[in-house]
Amino acid sequence: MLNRQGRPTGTGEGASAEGFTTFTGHKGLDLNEPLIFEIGRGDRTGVDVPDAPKVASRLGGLEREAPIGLPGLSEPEAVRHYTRLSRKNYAIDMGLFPLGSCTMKHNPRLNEKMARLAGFSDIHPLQPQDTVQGALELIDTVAHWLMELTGMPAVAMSPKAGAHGELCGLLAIRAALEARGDAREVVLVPESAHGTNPATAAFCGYRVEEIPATENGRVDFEALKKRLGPDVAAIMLTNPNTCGLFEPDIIKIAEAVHAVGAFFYCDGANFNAIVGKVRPGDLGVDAMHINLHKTFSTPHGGGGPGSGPVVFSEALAPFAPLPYVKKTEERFELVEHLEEGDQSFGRMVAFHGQMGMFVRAASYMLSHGADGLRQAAEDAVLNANYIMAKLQDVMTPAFEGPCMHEALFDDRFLKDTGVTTLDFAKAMIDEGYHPMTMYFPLVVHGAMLIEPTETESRASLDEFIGALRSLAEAAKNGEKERFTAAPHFAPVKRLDETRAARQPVLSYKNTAEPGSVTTPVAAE
Amino acid sequence: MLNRQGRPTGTGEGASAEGFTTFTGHKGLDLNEPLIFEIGRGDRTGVDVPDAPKVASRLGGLEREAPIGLPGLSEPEAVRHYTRLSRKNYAIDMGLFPLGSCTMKHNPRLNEKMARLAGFSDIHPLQPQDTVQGALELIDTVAHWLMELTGMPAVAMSPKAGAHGELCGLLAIRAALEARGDAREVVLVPESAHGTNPATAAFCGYRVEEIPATENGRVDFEALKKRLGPDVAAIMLTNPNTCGLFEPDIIKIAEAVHAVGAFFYCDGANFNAIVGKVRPGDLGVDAMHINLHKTFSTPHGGGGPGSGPVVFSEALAPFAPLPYVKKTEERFELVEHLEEGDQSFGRMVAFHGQMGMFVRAASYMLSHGADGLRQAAEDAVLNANYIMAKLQDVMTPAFEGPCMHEALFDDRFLKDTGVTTLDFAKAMIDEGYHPMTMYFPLVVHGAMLIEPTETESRASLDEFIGALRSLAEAAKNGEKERFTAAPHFAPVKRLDETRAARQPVLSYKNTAEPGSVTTPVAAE
Amino acid sequence: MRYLPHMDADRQSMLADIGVEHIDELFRDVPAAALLKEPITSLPNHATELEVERMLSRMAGRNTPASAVPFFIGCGAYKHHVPASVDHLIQRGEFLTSYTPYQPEIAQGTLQYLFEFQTQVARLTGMEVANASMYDGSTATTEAIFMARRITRRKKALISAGVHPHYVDVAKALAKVSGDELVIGTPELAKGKPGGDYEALLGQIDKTTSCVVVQNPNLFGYVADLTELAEACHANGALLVVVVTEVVSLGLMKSPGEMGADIVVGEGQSIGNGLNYGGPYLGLFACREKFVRQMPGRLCGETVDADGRRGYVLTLSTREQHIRREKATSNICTNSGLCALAFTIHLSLLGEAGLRQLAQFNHARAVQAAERLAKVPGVEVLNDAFFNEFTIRLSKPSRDVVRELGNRDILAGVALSRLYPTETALHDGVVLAVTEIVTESDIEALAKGLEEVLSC
Amino acid sequence: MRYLPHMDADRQSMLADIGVEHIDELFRDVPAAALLKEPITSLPNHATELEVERMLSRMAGRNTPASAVPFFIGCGAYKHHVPASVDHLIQRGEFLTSYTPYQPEIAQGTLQYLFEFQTQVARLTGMEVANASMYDGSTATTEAIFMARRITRRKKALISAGVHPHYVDVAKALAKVSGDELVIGTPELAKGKPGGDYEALLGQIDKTTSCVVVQNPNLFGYVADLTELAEACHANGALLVVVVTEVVSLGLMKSPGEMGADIVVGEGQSIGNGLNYGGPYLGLFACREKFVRQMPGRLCGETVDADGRRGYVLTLSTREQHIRREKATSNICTNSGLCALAFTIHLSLLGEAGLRQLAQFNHARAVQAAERLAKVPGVEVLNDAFFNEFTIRLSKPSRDVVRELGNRDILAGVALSRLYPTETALHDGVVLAVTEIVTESDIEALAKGLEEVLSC
Ligand SMILES: Cc1ncc(COP(=O)(O)O)c(C=O)c1O
Ligand SMILES: Cc1ncc(COP(=O)(O)O)c(C=O)c1O
Repeated sequence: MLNRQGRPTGTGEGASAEGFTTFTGHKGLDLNEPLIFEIGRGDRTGVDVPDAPKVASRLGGLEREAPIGLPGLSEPEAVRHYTRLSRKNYAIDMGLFPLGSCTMKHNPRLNEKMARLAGFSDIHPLQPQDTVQGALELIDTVAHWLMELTGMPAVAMSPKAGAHGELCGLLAIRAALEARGDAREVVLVPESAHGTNPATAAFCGYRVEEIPATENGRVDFEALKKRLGPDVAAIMLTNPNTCGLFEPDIIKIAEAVHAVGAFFYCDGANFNAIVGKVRPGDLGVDAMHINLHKTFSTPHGGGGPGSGPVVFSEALAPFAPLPYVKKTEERFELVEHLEEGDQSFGRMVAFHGQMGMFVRAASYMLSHGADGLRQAAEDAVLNANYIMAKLQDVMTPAFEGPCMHEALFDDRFLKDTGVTTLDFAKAMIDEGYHPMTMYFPLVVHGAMLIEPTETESRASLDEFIGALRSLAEAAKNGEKERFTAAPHFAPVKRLDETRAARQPVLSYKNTAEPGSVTTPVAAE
Repeated sequence: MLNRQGRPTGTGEGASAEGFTTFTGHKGLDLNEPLIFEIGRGDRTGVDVPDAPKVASRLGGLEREAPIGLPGLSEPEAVRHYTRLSRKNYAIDMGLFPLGSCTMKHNPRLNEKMARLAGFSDIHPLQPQDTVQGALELIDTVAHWLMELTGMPAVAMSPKAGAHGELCGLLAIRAALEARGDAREVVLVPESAHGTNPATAAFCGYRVEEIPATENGRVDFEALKKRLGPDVAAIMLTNPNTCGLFEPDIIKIAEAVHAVGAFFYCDGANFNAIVGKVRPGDLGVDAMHINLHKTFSTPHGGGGPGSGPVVFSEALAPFAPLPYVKKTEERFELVEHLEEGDQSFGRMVAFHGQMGMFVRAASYMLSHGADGLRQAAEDAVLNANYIMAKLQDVMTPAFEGPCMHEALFDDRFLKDTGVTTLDFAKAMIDEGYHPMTMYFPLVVHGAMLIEPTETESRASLDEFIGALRSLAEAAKNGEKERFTAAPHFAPVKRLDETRAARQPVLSYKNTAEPGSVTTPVAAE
Repeated sequence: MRYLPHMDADRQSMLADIGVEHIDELFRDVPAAALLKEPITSLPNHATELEVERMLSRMAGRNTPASAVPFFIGCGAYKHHVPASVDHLIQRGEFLTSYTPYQPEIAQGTLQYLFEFQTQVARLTGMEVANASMYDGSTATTEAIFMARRITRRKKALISAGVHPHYVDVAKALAKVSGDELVIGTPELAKGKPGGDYEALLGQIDKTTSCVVVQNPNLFGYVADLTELAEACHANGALLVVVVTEVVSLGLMKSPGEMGADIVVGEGQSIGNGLNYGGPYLGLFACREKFVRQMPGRLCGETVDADGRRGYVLTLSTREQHIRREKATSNICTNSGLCALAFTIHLSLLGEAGLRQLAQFNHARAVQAAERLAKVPGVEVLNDAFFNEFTIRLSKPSRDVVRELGNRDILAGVALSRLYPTETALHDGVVLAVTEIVTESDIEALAKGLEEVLSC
Repeated sequence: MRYLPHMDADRQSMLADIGVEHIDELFRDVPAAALLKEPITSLPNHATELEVERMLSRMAGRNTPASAVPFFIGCGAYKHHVPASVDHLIQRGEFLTSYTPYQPEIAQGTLQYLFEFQTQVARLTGMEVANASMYDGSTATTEAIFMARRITRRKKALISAGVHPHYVDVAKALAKVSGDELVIGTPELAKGKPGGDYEALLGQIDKTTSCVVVQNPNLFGYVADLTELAEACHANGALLVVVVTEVVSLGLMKSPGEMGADIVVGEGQSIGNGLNYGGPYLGLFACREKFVRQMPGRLCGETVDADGRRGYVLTLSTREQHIRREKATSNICTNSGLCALAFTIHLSLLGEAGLRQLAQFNHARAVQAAERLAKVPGVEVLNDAFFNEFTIRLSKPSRDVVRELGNRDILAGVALSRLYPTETALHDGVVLAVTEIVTESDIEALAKGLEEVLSC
């Protein structure tokens, strides 16, 4: 252990393999890294600021006296810190990332370059409109593509992510219902829905009722029809659904929903499977959000930012939120305020939405074109079915028949092996893969939802399939340790999530030794 | 092993640790990666090119018929390939990189950003001069800084790296000698000199003679004086020298050299130790190259590009190469051709040198300023001496007394341990460090030349020192395996360099299996 | 297509492996009438990189970047200099192309920076805990109002007249459906403290108040001590929610926590993030530890791995939609991870000393500007106290003046009519932000420009 | 200073640990008179990022970028579109901030791409081996001449009139000291084959010739079959050295190897690298395997590790300065690693199909341009055969015409007087390069511009 002279970094114990333990705890290129609070210092800065002009303070006596407790790093230290941290992540750039429902496709670098053009990145949302005509044109361009691709007549660009788009959709639905004096109470959501669907409905003051699935993983149309009535404000349906299946009754469902005066909200998280192949507008959808960070490949960024524009039917268009861009003969105009007679439900966000994501999406759309987007959807579906076909003899598909862009398995193939879906996922880490989405959708036991996306080559799929086949066989052959103790090769071993929740340590408390574990203070 | 379905990647055998072997050969985030020739395909491209206009070919019948054999990757495949490869490298951004003589200091990101301004990166070297006045101003600015910092009256900007700068210096010296009708034959070079010094002298048609070092690691002034004579064209001296020591007799040396009509070429690779502290012009230097990629932090880029401008004394200035920038009242002018009466030895390179590196160096110089550059030199020297002070009891410093910017050790402390300098270096890899420069300079047995640079924090130095102390003690304690089998934790084990040289395989020959080892064809 | 690895031959043989002949057999569940037979013809086909770059560069070229002109626009988004290393680091593929760290063992990079981010935000705001980010300041503010309702089980929120009107509008849109009652102040261009309605608020707080929401510095740049307000809130069992849209101010000013805030929300764009015409931005959310189980959004916590080594995971997810569904504290899922990364990198580069200097410079430059503008005939500086933003009243309609200065390539602040089209009493006001990017000659250009425009 | 981690207190305590009081005690070997007591006063002190960015942006703003105007300049450096992913990838810290892979176990990333690069270059040029890069095309050419001397033990090199004059100048400067004799052709604007002096060369080759150096396409864009020349060289025991400055041409044209070259050198800038006002560029160096031990520069080779797994190392270093010192084949050390990376990334993105299409497009666009310009009164297109570059003869002095077009924001090629100030016979010639960045309307603008300038 490094102690007399050296800064003991990272996590205490030295690393060992093949009988050797390193003194530093680093292992070759696998480097430990303490927290900035353990490296940085309050008096050090990596940013030079010129001396402030001498003036009499006008802060009104509000000067801060107590120190804040912010460590500073010089630029070399900062670059190293974040480089080292980054190397502890898995990412699309490193390998296949089959996280179902999340569409971890390649993020083209052109998009990043375009988003950094000063004319897009360095303009203020409150600049005079004459100085941002190109920005408004860009927004208008993306809006146009979204409307054409969905066959819907209106789009709200400002929602900040998928869940925010759902909110936008339900707010418009509620406004539309209220406009006709028809307050309704219930939103219907299938069991298989993503958590954001019920959460959004509840956030909007609706009671959420579940509608059951058939054993084929589709909405039980008969059950739905039975439940529909004048108290139902809307149905929220994902299509293709979270089992990776297209809802064959979708048009009938839309008709039935409309028949009782309700609206059809479609969760468009899986639009990537059908873009250019099916226009939701042709299915009777009233509102649908589109995750630009999924279908249109704006990067996921470790958890955002996303962007969730919502397309609307004629019925809902008047209730769409502010602001929006209007194209007149001479110019583009940003409409920020309600005008006399407007029925918009109001504003969802300060300013005008995720401009940086719009630029990336525009770059993606223009690059692919109508033909490329369609091809991307087809390839996404092809890849998922290829995986399904190649794994169905060793793993257990949750449902029969072809899937759309993701292949859903359950854990029957692990029966009596002592290996859980979680263990199986962690063993995939050792094999060089990010695990699939686990335990979602809830309608399937021990679900494993695999979404390869269209940007994986056949060779990449074959390697992945080979790895999963080998693992499935190993599980059946009783190699339990391989799974239950996995991951063996990740930067850390399996983490104790229960402890984290029971004894939450949510911020750094200065402790004695860099790398040491915090004694939790707030026990549940 | 992955075989039926999967693409067997990388290096054949699966990875193992703690008794486990992965099926894919990957180990968590440590991912194998085959060659592009094993992944790519000739019919696939990651670049869309528009269809060529239909025209009648005017190639003169020189159309290529045979295939070239170039694999193509889609962008997702390419990004993944190079990302994975990059992760097999050590770099300054990851940790301390004490490669003596190479000055692996932090490379500020501002420099990269500035070099990419379209006004610098997207201009052609043969554009009309009116359209590149800012570029000429930039070159002039860097030239000005270099002259001020060295106290020398002229500078040639075009040399492409340090060794190219040496060539520039010797060509000017030769031209100056010839101009006075004084052909000389010998260039004197100390034993400790970098290999490029004798190589350059020989390239210029000089006979190289070595001058011995004292046991303090300095030039033996008496021996030198004895050797000087009318056949000596120049001496090439590194200062601070490659042992990390300032030559105390430097001014006397310069005087003695000048006294016999010879020139003093100074290898300025170590200028970073004295920039802002000492001006080579004050020492009697006639020509000196400056590695912008060392002292001025333009990145090393895995082996270049560098840049090696050469400053000249009055005596040599007239012989400096073309082109150069001249500042007139109204504009900057690029002089590309010899004019009547010019004594320039001619041109070293197409166009005008490493513009991209000049921009980075300008950004570095302006950022540091005169005060910051001086501080950087002091900190570089401080850090090296700190390491020396903290390690001298467990390792064996090659010479006594303080050093400049690098600390030189020999291998006496490894005596009778069965551990060589090479083994010791490889064990450092396991501890998370790039090894120091080994076996150079040649004047020291089993040399270990440690250059921490000024951009390492004290904490970083302390951790490094701790690691080296522990290793030195381990070697003495007989833990031989730790060293001789090192590295244990790198992406590959120790590589067989002898085999590579005996049976050279210098390009890929399509073989059956990705990842398989090529059977060497050309045995020596 | 450069982004699609398959060739047609691959597709054919993969279809054969699947056991179908045509791709559309995999789309068999799509009602036949809805399956498009060919690419949508109203949109162009694929384009080369060069073509796309040209199309988008043309659009970008039609906008005036903040860096290109004297620039004084703020009101919730601020032009600060972001070090080059920030943008370099956030573009590392391991950050850029990963996602929410659901698999912590291979997401320690993201998780550790989130833990560091949370700690920085908590310290900066004077709170005990902070979450891993929200969409932006406006949505974070609405979430805070709702959280206060859950904690106090009261529905009435008092909103200061100094809160950014967009933030208020967002809260209004949601309050309509959530059942929250919002009592919203009307801003006045009061001399000394524009938008500073704290007296009025003090009078309104009662036992039915869930929270009081104030912005500090407020929209008009006015800064105030909130201690008394906090005490009044607490005496009535209400919470004080403080909104900060210019986080750089926290380098120089007392933190909301020191003044008694219970929840602090804010817009973090100022640190690490560019203007981006309004997004993506970064919602900050911090509060007292006792409220943590009512917080919205992701939380990262420390734990240990199977070998007892320190590590990080997402935690307390029983608050969240993916576990609790309709009972979740919020519906948020994807948030602003990469913006949080940019924030935490910039802030750790600044450190305490750098942030303090930066804030000091901003304030001093703003004071210089205020003093210079006060000398322009027809300009009245309204704020007594401010950080880097203040309000002036002009002798002419502000929108015209701002537009005219725009024509002269001076982006001279926000005319209040833009934000409050129906509050005509505000229409002679302009809010100006003065950050470290403003030079003395920019100030001079603005003053001269105003002199000319106001005098003609 | 943002780049220096020490604070003064660190410095003090470290000095104490070292056992000295003042930093200058560590500089004790510096003659007292030469030790500066304070920072150099003729240079400014440190500056903030924002200040530096402004200073450099101002300079950058005074240049006209190629992308901004119709652009036809070539002659050894070419404006091609480089995919965004190339620049992204070469900026990964692990590539950017590493160095020559002296420690192969932690440099497999660099070594593997060098091995791939060498293979690509060898295949592209039709050679068996290529090295890991030289500084640029001009220095690579000189090295080739010297290598031919070492192989043939002859000193006379014949250099074609079509070789880039800068390359010739570089060789001349070094030949002066190396003792090589260079016989250099004088270019003529011959109708059909400008600079194409192969007939003359054929007559000059004899048993004292070490090598013949030709450029293809040559400086004037003229392309020729070199087979006969190669045969004549080989019949006389001389080597054929082929210089390629526009490597994109190799996507469409017979490789030098197919035509019998022994050594192929070139400028690799065209692929993966920007114009950068002339540098850094990328010297390519390839040859027959039998000559490998006379090659200059680094070579990467395949080997195995202690477990028998494939890996890469630098090899055959007994040719190099750090081992062989004055007996080395060259003094080169630092070369063009990162430019080679950019090249190999771009080329692996292109692949065979993409490179072929790109070359095809270049050629077709150039033919369009030649056909259009041929119709302009006062313009004569000289080349029969060309790839993407050709020479025109004007009815007026070319330098004036090019300058006048420059004033109209058209960068219309290289006036030959710029490259050959003393060869007045060439002064009505202009060399134009036409790559994929040239649009039809650019060609039209150029033609119209020429029409106007030549007719007035
Ligand atoms: C089916 C589904 N719906 C909604 C969402 C929510 O989208 P976002 O994370 O962008 O808010 C997701 C994303 O995870 C999803 O997969
Ligand atoms: C002392 C010394 N001289 C010369 C050189 C050669 O410089 P370059 O590699 O830039 O050609 C080096 C670099 O390695 C060096 O360390």
